[in-house]
Amino acid sequence: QSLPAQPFEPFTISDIRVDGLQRISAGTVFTYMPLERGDHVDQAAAARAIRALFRTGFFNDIRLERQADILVVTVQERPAINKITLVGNKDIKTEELNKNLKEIGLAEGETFDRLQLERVVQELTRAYNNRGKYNVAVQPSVTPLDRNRVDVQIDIKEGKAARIRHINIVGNETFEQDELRKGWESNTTNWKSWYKRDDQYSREKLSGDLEKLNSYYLDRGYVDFDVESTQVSISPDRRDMYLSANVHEGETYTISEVIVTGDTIIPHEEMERLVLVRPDTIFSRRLLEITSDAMTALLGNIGYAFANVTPVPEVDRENRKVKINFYVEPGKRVQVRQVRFVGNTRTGDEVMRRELRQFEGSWYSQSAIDRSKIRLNRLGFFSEVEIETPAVPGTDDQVDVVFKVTETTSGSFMVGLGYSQLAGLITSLSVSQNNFLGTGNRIGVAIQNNAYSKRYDVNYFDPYYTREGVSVGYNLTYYELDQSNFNIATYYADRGSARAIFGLPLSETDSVGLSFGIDYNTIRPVEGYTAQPIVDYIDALGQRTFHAWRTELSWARDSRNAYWNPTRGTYQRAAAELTLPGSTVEYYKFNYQFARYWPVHRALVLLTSAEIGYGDSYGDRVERVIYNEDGTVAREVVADGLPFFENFYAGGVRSIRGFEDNTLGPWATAELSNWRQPLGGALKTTGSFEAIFPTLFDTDKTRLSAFIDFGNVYRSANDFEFREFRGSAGVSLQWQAPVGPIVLNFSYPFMSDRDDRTERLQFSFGSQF
Amino acid sequence: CGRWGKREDPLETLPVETLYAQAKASLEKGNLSRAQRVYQRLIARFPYGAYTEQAQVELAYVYYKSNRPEDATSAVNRFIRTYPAHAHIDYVHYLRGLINFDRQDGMVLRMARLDPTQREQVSLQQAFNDFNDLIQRFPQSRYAPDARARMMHLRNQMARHDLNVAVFYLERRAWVAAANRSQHLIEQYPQTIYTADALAVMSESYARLQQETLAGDARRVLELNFPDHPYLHGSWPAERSWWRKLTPFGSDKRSYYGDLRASS
Amino acid sequence: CGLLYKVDVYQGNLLDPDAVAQVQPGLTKRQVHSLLGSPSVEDPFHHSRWDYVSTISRRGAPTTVKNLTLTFDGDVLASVEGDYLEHDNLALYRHISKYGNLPKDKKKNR
Amino acid sequence: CGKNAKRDNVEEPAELLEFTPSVSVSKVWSQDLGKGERRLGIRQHPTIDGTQAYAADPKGKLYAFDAISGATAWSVDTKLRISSSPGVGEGTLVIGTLDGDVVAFNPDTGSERWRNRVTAEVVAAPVVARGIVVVRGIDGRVFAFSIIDGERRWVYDHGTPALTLRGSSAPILAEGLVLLGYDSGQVVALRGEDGVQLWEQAIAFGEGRTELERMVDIDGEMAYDAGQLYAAAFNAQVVGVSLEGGRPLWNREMSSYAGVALSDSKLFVTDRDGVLWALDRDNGAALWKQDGLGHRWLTTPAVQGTRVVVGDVEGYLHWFDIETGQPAARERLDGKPIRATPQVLGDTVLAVSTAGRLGAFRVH
Repeated sequence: QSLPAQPFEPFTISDIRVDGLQRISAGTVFTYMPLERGDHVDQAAAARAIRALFRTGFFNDIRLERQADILVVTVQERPAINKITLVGNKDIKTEELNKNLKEIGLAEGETFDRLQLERVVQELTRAYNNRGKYNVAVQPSVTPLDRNRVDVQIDIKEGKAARIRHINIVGNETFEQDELRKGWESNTTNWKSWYKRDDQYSREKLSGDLEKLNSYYLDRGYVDFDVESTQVSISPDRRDMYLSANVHEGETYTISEVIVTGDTIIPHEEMERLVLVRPDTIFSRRLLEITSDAMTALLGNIGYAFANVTPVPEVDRENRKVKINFYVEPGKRVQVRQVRFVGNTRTGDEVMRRELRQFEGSWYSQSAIDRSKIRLNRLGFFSEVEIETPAVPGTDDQVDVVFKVTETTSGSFMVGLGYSQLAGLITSLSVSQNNFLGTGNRIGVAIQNNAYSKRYDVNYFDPYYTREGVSVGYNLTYYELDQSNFNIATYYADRGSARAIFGLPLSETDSVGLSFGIDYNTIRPVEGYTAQPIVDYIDALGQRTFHAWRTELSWARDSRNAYWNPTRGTYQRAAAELTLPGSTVEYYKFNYQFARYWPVHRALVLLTSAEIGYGDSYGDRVERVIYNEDGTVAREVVADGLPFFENFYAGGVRSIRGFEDNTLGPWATAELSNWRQPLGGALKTTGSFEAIFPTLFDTDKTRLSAFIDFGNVYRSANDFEFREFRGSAGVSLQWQAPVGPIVLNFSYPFMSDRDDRTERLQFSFGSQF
Repeated sequence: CGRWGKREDPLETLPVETLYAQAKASLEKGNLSRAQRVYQRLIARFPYGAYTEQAQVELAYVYYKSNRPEDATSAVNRFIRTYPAHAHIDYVHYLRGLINFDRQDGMVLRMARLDPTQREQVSLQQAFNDFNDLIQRFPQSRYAPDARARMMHLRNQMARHDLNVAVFYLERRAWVAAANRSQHLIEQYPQTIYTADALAVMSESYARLQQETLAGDARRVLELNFPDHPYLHGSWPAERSWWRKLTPFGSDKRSYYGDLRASS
Repeated sequence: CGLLYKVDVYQGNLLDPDAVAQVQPGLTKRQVHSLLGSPSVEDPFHHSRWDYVSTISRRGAPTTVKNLTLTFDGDVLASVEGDYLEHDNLALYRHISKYGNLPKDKKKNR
Repeated sequence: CGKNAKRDNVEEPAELLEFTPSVSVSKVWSQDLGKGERRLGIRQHPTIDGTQAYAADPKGKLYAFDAISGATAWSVDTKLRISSSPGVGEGTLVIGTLDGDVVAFNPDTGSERWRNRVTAEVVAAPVVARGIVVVRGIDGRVFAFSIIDGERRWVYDHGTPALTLRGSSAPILAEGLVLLGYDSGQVVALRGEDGVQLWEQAIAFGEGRTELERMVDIDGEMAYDAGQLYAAAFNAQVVGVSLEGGRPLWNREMSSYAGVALSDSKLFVTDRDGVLWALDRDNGAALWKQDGLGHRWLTTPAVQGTRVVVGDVEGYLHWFDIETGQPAARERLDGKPIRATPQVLGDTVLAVSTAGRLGAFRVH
């Protein structure tokens, strides 16, 4: 960029001419150039014009000359980038690299500037160095094309990553190195390194680890602990890294006295009750933090959003004592002006606002906001809920609360069309949406149709029929199914049912459920192939269609902190179902479900769950004698207890994994076939221990867990036999796919009977109706 | 990789006029992905010339139509930076407003007559600013009138969002919240069709807060300007009918006095 | 019916008795603000009037409403009328904390 | 390990060419010291004092051999993570450990005399002279202890850059001065009695964009003779400086991690690319260079009479003629890399591999 060499005598411009333009229009140059016709231009004005034109980034070279009174601007345009190709990048994917290049301004169609190449080499080298690849070689090459264009190619040779070979802490007298280095992110090469990459050096990882070292000592009384110096060195061939931290432990200190000062808002003694730090105990920064957090949280719950509690230590070095003064600064009591939502492209504002416990126009409460976050998570509509509390401009005691949500798919959608000689044309459609069109209502429609079975199912549920959260729902079902498809006995069941469901919230976590319904069942046994007990039962009752007025009362308590992958809280549901007198068979069924999530560690959540079901009839026993044609007694049949089509079943992907669906418990054979037909039973006792690893995958959508399932189904209560329990252990992978939840189980049934129908690999798709 | 019969990709050899014609044809036929690819190659191969400038405008339009707001916005911004004095620059500013104006979650919401103001408001404010930018810079542009109309619509949408929230709080006896939200509506979005409803909510809230003077004054302003408002003649806002809420398609769009005035 | 769970509704300011005691006519707006903070209601049609409203309704019970109205003459406080909800901070804390708190997010303060 | 070297753009060690040795060399004795330094990168070499050779192993073993016959005078398991090469002098044997311990032994019996501490890993060999033991840690601090009871006399501190080359150069005691080469590319001279810094001469400045390119460590061994000090820095140059005030006498563009060795008139340097240089010690002019051992990560050279010897990454020892640089002999220790400087006593050369095998070779 050469300034006009000869001294530039000032003159007034009569006209301006621009030479050398290709892509850029004269209009553009005039827009950006601070000179117009009639301006008086001197050396400084010319320099300013040139600088302005350079800032546009379009030109390599700009020269201003004077021809009589015409100002001639000669420019040389920078070429446009035609194609960018990246070669040899493995560790960092091409799109990610392209994104970085775009930020530097290197993208197809943009103007090309040689300075950008410099920055590209620098950025890529830094990116690879951060991944421990110090031997990376970045070689950009530019090939000019016609019409002032260029192709840019960047060759990357990544080279081997430098591995941490040696980590050493010097000066640690009281604690062993492995104890101190537990939980560090940097580590020397070990068998897990191929996956965890913990032997790759990064400055952030090391500073995080040193902070852990600091906390380790400060939590054990070492007030004067200090990491005096750290050395990071690399071998000449750049393949091995060495980390060394030199520490000074100092002495342990005990607490001499604890006082609470400042404006504590609540009575002083009450605040002092929160203090965990006791005199004559070892100094521990963690206890200080927990105490000050507790005090801040307390104040935060009653309006003091900017409260600050600082534990001020007064160190008495001679006799190694520390006096702690918790200095409380409540700050102003804060009002919430507005509550806003960002990111809800589908879910309605009211559907979210009705879950919140923090109101607008009210004082700020941290626990109300935390509760709101949990309730939004429990809707299952969002993969992420973040909260920000920006101050209202121009005020010092008002904030807005902004909930940033990321929508996720909350339902499943399957359409099937097929043809088989056996079943003829097969059509199947199943849609289930937990957040139908963002209204928060749940809707499910399933239509299946083929020669052997029909199924129509519609259900609808509105969780907020009333403002307070009384929920109303209904479902209508009609199906004609061959039960053997579900591994249940061989008979056809046609069932039509209609049910209305109501829910009444009792507290933040408890609710009561009520449902009424009418259904009728037609059982069509297959001559000779239906299990004998079923045939006897029907013959005993002397009829095949059963209608029932069904009522159910249930109580549920749900304190889980998320819908898809909770890490804390319990879920309990107790339900009593009764068919009213006048139904064909009068029976009752109890069902109790329990699940508790124990947050053991950020990377491990234990889930203990159990289910108990029991049913029996309360009508009178029916006995009947069946006679052959010739009048002789064929058999005596009895119909008692829970009707077989209401039996509990166990086994399968969502019950005891490792066994085929519904195949556990009593079974029977038929006259003409000794195929074992599972009958289910009136008593069901199952349970499971599951270890979930939430942080194994970085997305919240996928979850891996190891489990032990056990339990069984029994014909009736007095058939319960602990030794009859089945059990299996294995690993389960759950993935929240866009189309619906997918579950994959690998299990080994370690407690099973010789002829149980086990299933090592199980796969289930779509949510259960 | 297979060398077999790899014939030269036509897009690499065709002259600029043919390329432009092909792209334009695909755009008219609605084949957005093909149009996009052809426009991109045209711009890359011919970095300057009238066709290229026009191609860049139409490429931005293709991104907008294929619901890719981020790409559309960056294409529009790049065009404005490179050709600030272009003849159709006002259209490009107008397009930038359209991108955010339509940034809803696809057709489904509109089709089901759901209340768009229940959804996210961030992009509406952005669209409003873009259109405002257009009528400031190019008051005589032939897109200015439509931009003004869309701005009015946006303001009504944003006002309706505030009204939804105000009524939400009114029905839950959070009267301070309801009063403040309606005040925000009146101050931020003056002369929208929902000002009357806001006054009604404010007056009702003050009444419940036993603030007679404030309630009275608000009511007087309402009576003066909107004497036929239902609040003055009985219970308002109308409760959603119990049976409509039972059907999945019971729309969550409440009708306010403002809607009637808008249609009359 | 009483059984149905209704959410507590709190609105407006929580005022501190000693602060209210110090509010006397003659103070400037800035002085009042430093004592009581921002009023929860500033009516657009009454610029010279600050309303410190406070309402409370627990589990759906009828709402108790209190208004403390401060009227200004220009920048100087002219009159203070009405009263405000006395509340005990500790009791309020115990009540509101039934919602529980999320563990403090180490990485970024919430 | 050759084939994927290209992909990792690490140059392959050069092929060794056949040649007719001009002298016959034979291995006379060898000894296993323990596990060896493996990848610790401490370049731990045995130290010869008189006819006695002392060797240490990071697992804790300390040995004393007769350099000629290889007979073990004594050996002791100190149970310490010895990381420095032994320092011997004035009737004291001193070692430094990875945990910052400094321990003195009686060189004749191996019994411990005293023990003290420094604040970091000790990689450079302690130096003993004029009644004091000078020990430097990799954190840049230099400690002086009394030879009798190990009581600390003085401490000198000099910062280190964020990213350095592994290892640190051994201090040199000369004319009452303590001469140190630092990782930041400076040579520092301290007064022996009280550790006061007399002068500091920067022989290299870190340029370049990344910390990696700015590394200019003086990690290799320095050499002193007759008022002149010779030192080599990584990524920078090799210099000769005068002891008065550290005035630079000459310098030459060179990148060396291993350092220099001095013969009567020549200065030998092995550079980063595996080239062995012979320079004129008065003006730094190159007399000859031996580039047959490209990319074999050579050790510091050692002068043995009319030959100079280096070890390499495939465990070979190479002898070259001191005048012409022509290869004279080649012997292999145990195939494992030799990173520690070979030690010379007359016609015997002691070398140790990273697997802890110590071998003695005699030139006939």
